Amino acid sequence: METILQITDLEVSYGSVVALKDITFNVKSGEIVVLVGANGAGKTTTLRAISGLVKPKKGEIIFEGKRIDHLHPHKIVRLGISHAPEGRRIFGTLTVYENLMLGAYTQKQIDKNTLEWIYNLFPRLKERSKQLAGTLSGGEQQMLAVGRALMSKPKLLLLDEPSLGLSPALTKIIFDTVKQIRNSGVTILMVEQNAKAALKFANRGYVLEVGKIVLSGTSEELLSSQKVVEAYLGRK
Amino acid sequence: AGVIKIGVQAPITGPFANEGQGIDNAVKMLVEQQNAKGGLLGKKLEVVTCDDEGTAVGGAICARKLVNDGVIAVIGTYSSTPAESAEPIYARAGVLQTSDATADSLTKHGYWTFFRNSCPNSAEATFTADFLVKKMHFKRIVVLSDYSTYSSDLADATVAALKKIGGNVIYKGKIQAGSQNFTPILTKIKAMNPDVIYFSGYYTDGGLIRAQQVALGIKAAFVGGDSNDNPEFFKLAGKSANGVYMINVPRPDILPYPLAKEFLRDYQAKYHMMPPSIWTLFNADGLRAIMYAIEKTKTTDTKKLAAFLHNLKNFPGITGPITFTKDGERAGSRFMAYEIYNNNQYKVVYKED
Amino acid sequence: MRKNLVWYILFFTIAVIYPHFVDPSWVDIGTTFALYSVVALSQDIVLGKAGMFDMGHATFFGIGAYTAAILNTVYNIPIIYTIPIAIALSALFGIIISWPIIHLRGDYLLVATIGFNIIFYQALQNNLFGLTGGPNGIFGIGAPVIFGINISSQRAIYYFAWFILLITMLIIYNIDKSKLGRAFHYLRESEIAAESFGVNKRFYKVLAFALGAGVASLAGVIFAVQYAAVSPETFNFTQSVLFFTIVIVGGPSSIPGILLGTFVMFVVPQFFREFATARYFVFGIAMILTMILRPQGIWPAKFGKLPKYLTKES
Amino acid sequence: MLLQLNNVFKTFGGIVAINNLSFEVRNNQILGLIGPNGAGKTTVFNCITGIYKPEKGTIYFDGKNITGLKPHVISKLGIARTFQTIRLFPSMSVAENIMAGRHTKCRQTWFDSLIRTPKYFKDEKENWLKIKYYIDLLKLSEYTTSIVSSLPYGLQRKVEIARALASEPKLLILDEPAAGLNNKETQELVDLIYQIKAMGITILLIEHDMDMMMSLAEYIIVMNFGEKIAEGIPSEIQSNPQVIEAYLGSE
Amino acid sequence: MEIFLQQIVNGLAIGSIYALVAIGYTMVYGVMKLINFAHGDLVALAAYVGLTVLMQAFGMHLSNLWAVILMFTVTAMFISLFGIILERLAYRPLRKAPRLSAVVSALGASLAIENGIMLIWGPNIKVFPSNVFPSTRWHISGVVINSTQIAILLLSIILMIALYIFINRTKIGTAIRASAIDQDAAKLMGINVNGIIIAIFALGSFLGSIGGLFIGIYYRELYFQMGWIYGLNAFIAAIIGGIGNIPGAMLGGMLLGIFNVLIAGYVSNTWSEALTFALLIIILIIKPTGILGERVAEKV
Ligand SMILES: Nc1ncnc2c1ncn2[C@@H]1O[C@H](COP(=O)(O)OP(=O)(O)OP(=O)(O)O)[C@@H](O)[C@H]1O
Ligand SMILES: Nc1ncnc2c1ncn2[C@@H]1O[C@H](COP(=O)(O)OP(=O)(O)OP(=O)(O)O)[C@@H](O)[C@H]1O
Ligand SMILES: CC(C)C[C@H](N)C(=O)O
Ligand SMILES: [Mg+2]
Ligand SMILES: [Mg+2]
Repeated sequence: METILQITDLEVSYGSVVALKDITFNVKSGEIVVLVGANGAGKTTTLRAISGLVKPKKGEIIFEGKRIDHLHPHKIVRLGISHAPEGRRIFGTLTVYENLMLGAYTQKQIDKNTLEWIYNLFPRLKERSKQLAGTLSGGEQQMLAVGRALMSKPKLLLLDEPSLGLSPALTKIIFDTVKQIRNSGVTILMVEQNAKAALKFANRGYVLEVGKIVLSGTSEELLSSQKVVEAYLGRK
Repeated sequence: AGVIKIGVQAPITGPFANEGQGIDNAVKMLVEQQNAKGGLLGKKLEVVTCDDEGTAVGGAICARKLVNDGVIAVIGTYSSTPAESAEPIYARAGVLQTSDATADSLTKHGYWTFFRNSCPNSAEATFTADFLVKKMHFKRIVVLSDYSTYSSDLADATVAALKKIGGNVIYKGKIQAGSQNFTPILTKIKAMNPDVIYFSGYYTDGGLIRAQQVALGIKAAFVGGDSNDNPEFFKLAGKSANGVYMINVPRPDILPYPLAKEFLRDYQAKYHMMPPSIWTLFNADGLRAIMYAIEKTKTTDTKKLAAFLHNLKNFPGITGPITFTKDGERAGSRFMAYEIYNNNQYKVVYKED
Repeated sequence: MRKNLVWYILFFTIAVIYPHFVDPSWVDIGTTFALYSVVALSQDIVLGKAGMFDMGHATFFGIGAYTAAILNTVYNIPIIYTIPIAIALSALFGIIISWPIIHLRGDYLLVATIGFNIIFYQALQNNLFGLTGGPNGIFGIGAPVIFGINISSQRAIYYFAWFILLITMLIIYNIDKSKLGRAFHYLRESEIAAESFGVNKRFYKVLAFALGAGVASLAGVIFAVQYAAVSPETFNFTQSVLFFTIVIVGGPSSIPGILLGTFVMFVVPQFFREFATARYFVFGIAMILTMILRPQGIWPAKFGKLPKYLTKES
Repeated sequence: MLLQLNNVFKTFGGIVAINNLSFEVRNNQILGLIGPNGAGKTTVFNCITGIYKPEKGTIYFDGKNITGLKPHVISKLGIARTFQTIRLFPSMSVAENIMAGRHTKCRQTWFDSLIRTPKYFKDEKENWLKIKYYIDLLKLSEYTTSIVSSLPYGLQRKVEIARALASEPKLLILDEPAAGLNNKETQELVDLIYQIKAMGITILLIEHDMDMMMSLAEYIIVMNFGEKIAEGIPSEIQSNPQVIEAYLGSE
Repeated sequence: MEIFLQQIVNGLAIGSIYALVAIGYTMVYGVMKLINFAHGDLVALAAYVGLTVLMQAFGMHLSNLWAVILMFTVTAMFISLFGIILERLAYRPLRKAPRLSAVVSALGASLAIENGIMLIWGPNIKVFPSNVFPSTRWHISGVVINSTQIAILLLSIILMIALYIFINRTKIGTAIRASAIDQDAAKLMGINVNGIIIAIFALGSFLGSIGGLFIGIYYRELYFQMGWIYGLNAFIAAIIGGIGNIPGAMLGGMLLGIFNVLIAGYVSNTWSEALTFALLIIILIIKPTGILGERVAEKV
C-alpha cells in the first residue's frame, strides 16, 4: 500500500498555546486510521491543519507527493481531501440538497452517480432533500455532514468525532457507513472518542497526548495495549 | 520689533468647513498684503488659526487657546453658537472679537470686545417683511428655514416683523439642511397655494428647494434670505433661478465698491476659487476695520482700539461703509432686494430708504 | 492591584498639578477630558459590561446638561440641587427608553438607540415645551456653590470635573468587583446561561441603562457649567458615535482603556487644531490602524483578577 | 416527589417536540432520560428550566407550580443545569464562571455593590470561599484564573458542572455530560455524579453513552417523537424490544 | 388625493435611492456581519468621481450619451476597486477580531474618506450639470413624475430582482449564502471565501456607486459629508427590512422613503425625523429582527 498522506514534524499553535508539537505520522491508501486522545490532545487541530484551516508553524504535510501545508483550504479540497468537521457545521438555513451541492462545489458538474451513492448510503437525506438542514435531528445532521464531505469525491476523508451526540443505534449506522465508504475506495482518517468501537473496524491508530503522538500501532495492538486501555478505553 | 498676532476662530472642519476655510483664507490673504506693505506699527502681523468645528465646545476651547497665544483680536467665527460661547472668554481677556454671526443676542450681552461685522437678523427681517408686504403685496406667505441658529432666528424674526405690518403667514416650516430631498414639504406647501416661499437658510439648500419647487409646478415666487446669495445657488437652481428674489446687503460685485472687486480678484488669483459666500467678505471687513484702528491709534492696546472702533463711522469696506454703534453692532448697512434674470444676473428691485 | 493603585495615584497626581503648567485652553481640554471620560465610562456600563450596542448615549449626557440648564436659568434652582434631579431624571429616562427595546439584539438595538438620539436631538432643536431654546440652546448657566465655595473659575471647574471622574471610577471599579458587574458580564457573554443561573435579564439590562444614563447625566450637568451654555449639536448622534468609539478603541470594560480611549479620541485631535484641514483624514486612518494593531482595544480588560484568598497557595 | 411533569406539550412551528409527557423524579434519585436524536429530551429540560414555555401541561417542583416561570425565577427555586452545547462565559476565568452559580445566593443588593457596604464585603468573602470549595471539589484549582475559552472541552464540562453545583441546587440537570469525553474521562464523571448524589442532590440525566447510563441511572424514561415509550429500571429498559428498535439498535 | 399621490411618488423616488444603497449594506453585512459605516461615503465618493469623469468627458467634447456611459463605467469600476482595497486594508485584518472593532475601523474609514473628499475636491459644494440626463417631466392628473425618478425606481427593482436570483438560484449565490453562515465550513467545501468576500465588496460598492451617481444626477448637489446622511438612512432601511436580506433592504428603503414623506406631509414637518424614528422603533419592538428578517431562535 502506498502512503497517501505523510505528516512530518508538524507544529501548530493558537497564539501562545502550542497545540501540536513534532507530530509525525502517515496514512496509507485505502485504510482507516483513527486518532485517539484525551480532550485537548490536538486531534481536531491535526485535522484542521491537514485541511488548511490552521496554518502550521513548522513541519510538512504531503498529500500524494505534493506539499500542501501552505495551501488555502479551498485548494486542498480540490486535491481530493474532504473534511467533515467537529460539530458537523452544516449550513443550517440552506436545504439538505443545497448542502450536498455545496459539497460538490469543486466539481464542474454534479455527478449523478455520486449523489445516488450518497442517497443510497443515507436514504433519509433523499427523503428530506428539501428540508432546511438546521431543522434535522442530530443524527440526520451527522449524516448530512458525512454525505456532504463525500460529494467532492475525495480520495481522503477526514472525520472528526462522527458519533458525537448520536444515539447508540445511529452510532452503529454511522460506523457501518464508514466501513462501506472505505470499501468503496476512500481512505479515511478519523477522530473518535468512542475509541473502542472505532478501533474495532479501523486498520491502525495513533494516540495523542498534549500535542504529541505517544503511541501507534495496528488496531489489535492498541486494543490490547494495557496503557491504552487504562488511559482511554477504560477498564471493564 | 516683534509681531502683532491676529487670531482666526473658524469652523475649518465640520459642516461649515467651506465657510471656515473661506474666513481663514481671507484673513491670511489680507495679512500677507499688509505685511508686504510693511505690516503695522513697524511690526509684522501673524495669523493664528483655531478650528472651532462650529460647536459651542470648540468655540470655548479656541477662545482660551487664542487668548493664550497672545492674539489681540480674533476674526470670526462663522456661526452664532461658537461665537456666543467664546464671547465671555475674549471679553474677560480683553481680546477684540469680530464675527459675522447674526444672532441678535450677540450684541445684547454688553461685552465691549465684540463687534459684529455683518448685520443682525432683526434688521434683515424688517426689510424682508417690508419687501414681501409693502413692495410685492404677497398675500399668502410661506416661511421656511433650517435648524441652524442663524436660519431659524432669521425666520422667527421675519415672521414677527411680518405680523407687525399685517403680513399673512400661512405656514412656517423647517427643513433639514443637507437632506437634499425637499419634495415632501414642498408638496404639502403646494396644496396651500402660496404666493411666495421665503427661505432663510443657506444656498446649498435654497438652490435645490427652488429647483424642486419649479419641478413640482408650484407657481409661487421664491425669496431667499442673505445666505442664499451665492453663485452655487444658480448652478443648483439652473433655469429655475430666473425670477428668484434675493435679499442681501449690497452685493460687492454689482455695486460700485472698487474694494470689493479688488478683493475678489485677489482672492481668486490666490486660491483659484470664489470665496464661499458673502460672509467671508464681512469677516475680511472686520479684519480691515481692526487693522485700520491699529494704524490710526498707533497702539495695540485693545481698550483704546475698542474705543476707536465704537466711534468708527463710514470706514470704506468691501461690504459697504462700516459704522459701529456703542454696543458693537454694525450700523447703517442697507439691505437690498434683487431679482435674478438670465440665470445669474442681478437687478435691484427694492432698497431701504 | 498594588501596582494598579500606584498608576492611579500617579494619574491623579499629574491631574492635580496639570493646570498649573498649561495654558487655559489646555485646562479646558483637561476638564472636558474628565467629563468625556465619565460619559464614556457610563456608556461602558451598557456597551462594554452588559454588551448592549448603545449608539445613542449622548442623549443621557444631554438630558443632564439640559436639565441643569433649564432648572437653573428658568427656575433659578442652584446648580448643586439640579445634580440629583438631573441624575434621577436621566436614569428614569434610561429605564423608560430601554424597557421596550431591551429584547432587541446587536445591530437592531444599535439602530433603536440611534433613533432615540435623533428624536432627542430634534426635540431640542424644536424647542420642546419652549424650554430647550431651540437651535440656540440655553446660555447663562450658573456655577455650583459647594460649602460656600463658588465653582466658577476655570480651575475650580477643572478640579470639580476631576473629582467627578474620581467618583465615577470608584463606582465603576465597585461595579466590576461585585455581583452587579458580574451579572452584566454574564449577560454579555451568554444570556441563556446567565438567566439559567438566576440573573434577571430584564432587570439587569434596564439597570445598566439606568446607571449609565445617571452617570452620563452627572457629566452633563458639569459640562453645562463648564461652558455656561448648552446647545443641541453637542448631544447629537455624531457625539454618541464618539463615545461609542472611545469605548471600543480604548478597550471595553477596562477603566484604564477607556481613559486612554478618551485621550486618543478627544485629546489627541486637539494637538492638531492648527493642521485643521487634514487632521480628520489622518485621524480616520489612525482609527483603522489602532483597531488593526490592537483589535481588543488599546488596553483590554483582564478577567480572572480574583480575591487573594482564592488564588493563594495551591 | 421533587419534580413532576403532567401532560406537558410543546411544539415548534409544526413540529411536536413534546407530546403529552408525564413523569416524576423522586428525591435524591438519579433519573435517566434517553431517546433517539430529536426525541425531545433537551426540550424537556428547557421546559423545566423555563427556557421554553410548555403550551399545555404543568410542571411542579418541590410542591410549587413552576410552569411558564422565567428561568431566573426557577433557578432561584433550586434547579441548576448544564447545556448540551457548552454555555460558559467564554472570556471570563474559571472562578468567575463558577461564581455565576452563586448569583442567587449572594445577598448584596446592587446598591451594596455600588458603594461597598460592610454587607458587600461579608457577602463577597463568603461566596468566594464557597467557590474555592467547588473548585477544589472538581480538582480545578490549577485553572482557577484561566480563561475558560482556552480550556479543553473536558475541563469546560467540569466547569459547567461546578457552576451548577455552586448554586446548591436541589435538582441538577445534566444534558449529555459525557459527550466528547473518552471512556476514562467518562468514568471519572460517573464517580463525580455519585459524589453529587451523596451530597443529597437529585439528578436528572440525558446521555447517549449506554454504559454510563446503565451504571448510573436508578430509573430510566425513554422518549421517542416527544412521547414516553418506556420506563423502568435499566435492566428492563435494556431488554425492552421497543427501546432496542427505536434507540439501541440491534447487534 | 393628487397631493397624496404626489407624496407617494416622492417617497418612492427617495426610497429607491435608499434601497439601492441599503442593498450594498445588507450584502456586506450578510457575509461579514460587518456594519460597513464607510458604505455611505463610498456613495459620496462615487458622485464626486462621476462628476470629475463627466467634466473630463465634456472637456474631450464627447456627446452627452457617451459622456454618461463613460461616467458610469469608470466610476463603477473605480468604486468597486476602492471597495476591494478598503476591505483588504481596513477589514480583513480584523476578521477574527471582536465585531465592534471592525465597526470602529469602518467609522475610521468613513472619516478618512469623507475628509479625503474634502482635501481633494474642496469643502464647497459641487454641482452636477443639469443637462446630463434627458429629464422629461410628465404631469399625470396633477402628479408630476420625471424620467430620472422612474429610471432610479426601475433600476433598483431590476437590480434587486437580479441579485435575488443570483443569490438564490446560482451556484456562486449558494456559495455566498454558505459563506455567510459559516466561513470555515464554506472553506471546507472548496469555496474561496476570500474571493467571495472580495466579490461581495465589489458588488456592494458597485451598487453604492450607482446610487451615488443617481444622487448626483437627480439632486445635482454634492458636498463632502453627504455620504453620512445617505449611509445612515440606508443602514436604517437595511435594519428595518431585516439586515442580510436583500428584498428586506429594498422594502426597508421604500418604507423609509414613504414614511418620511407621509409624516412630513401629513403629520408634522418639524418633527418628521423624530416621528419616523419613533415609528421605526415601534416596528422593531414588534418585529425584533426587522420585517423580513428571520427570527433566529437560538437552539439551546
Ligand atoms: N481556537 C483556539 N484558540 C486557542 N486554543 C485552541 C483553539 N482551538 C484549540 N485550542 C487548544 O489547542 C489544544 C488542542 O485542541 P484540539 O481541539 O485540537 O483538541 P482535541 O484533541 O480535538 O480535543 P477534543 O477531544 O476536546 O475535541 C487544546 O489545548 C485547546 O484548548
Ligand atoms: N428552538 C427550536 N426551534 C425549532 N425546533 C426545535 C427547537 N428546539 C428543538 N427543536 C426541535 O424539536 C425536536 C426535539 O429536539 P431536542 O433538542 O429536544 O431533541 P433531543 O432529544 O435533545 O435530541 P439530541 O439527542 O439529538 O440532543 C427536534 O426535532 C428539534 O429539531
Ligand atoms: C454667517 C451667517 C450665515 C450667520 C451665522 N451662520 C450665524 O449663525 O449667525
Ligand atoms: Mg476535537
Ligand atoms: Mg439534546
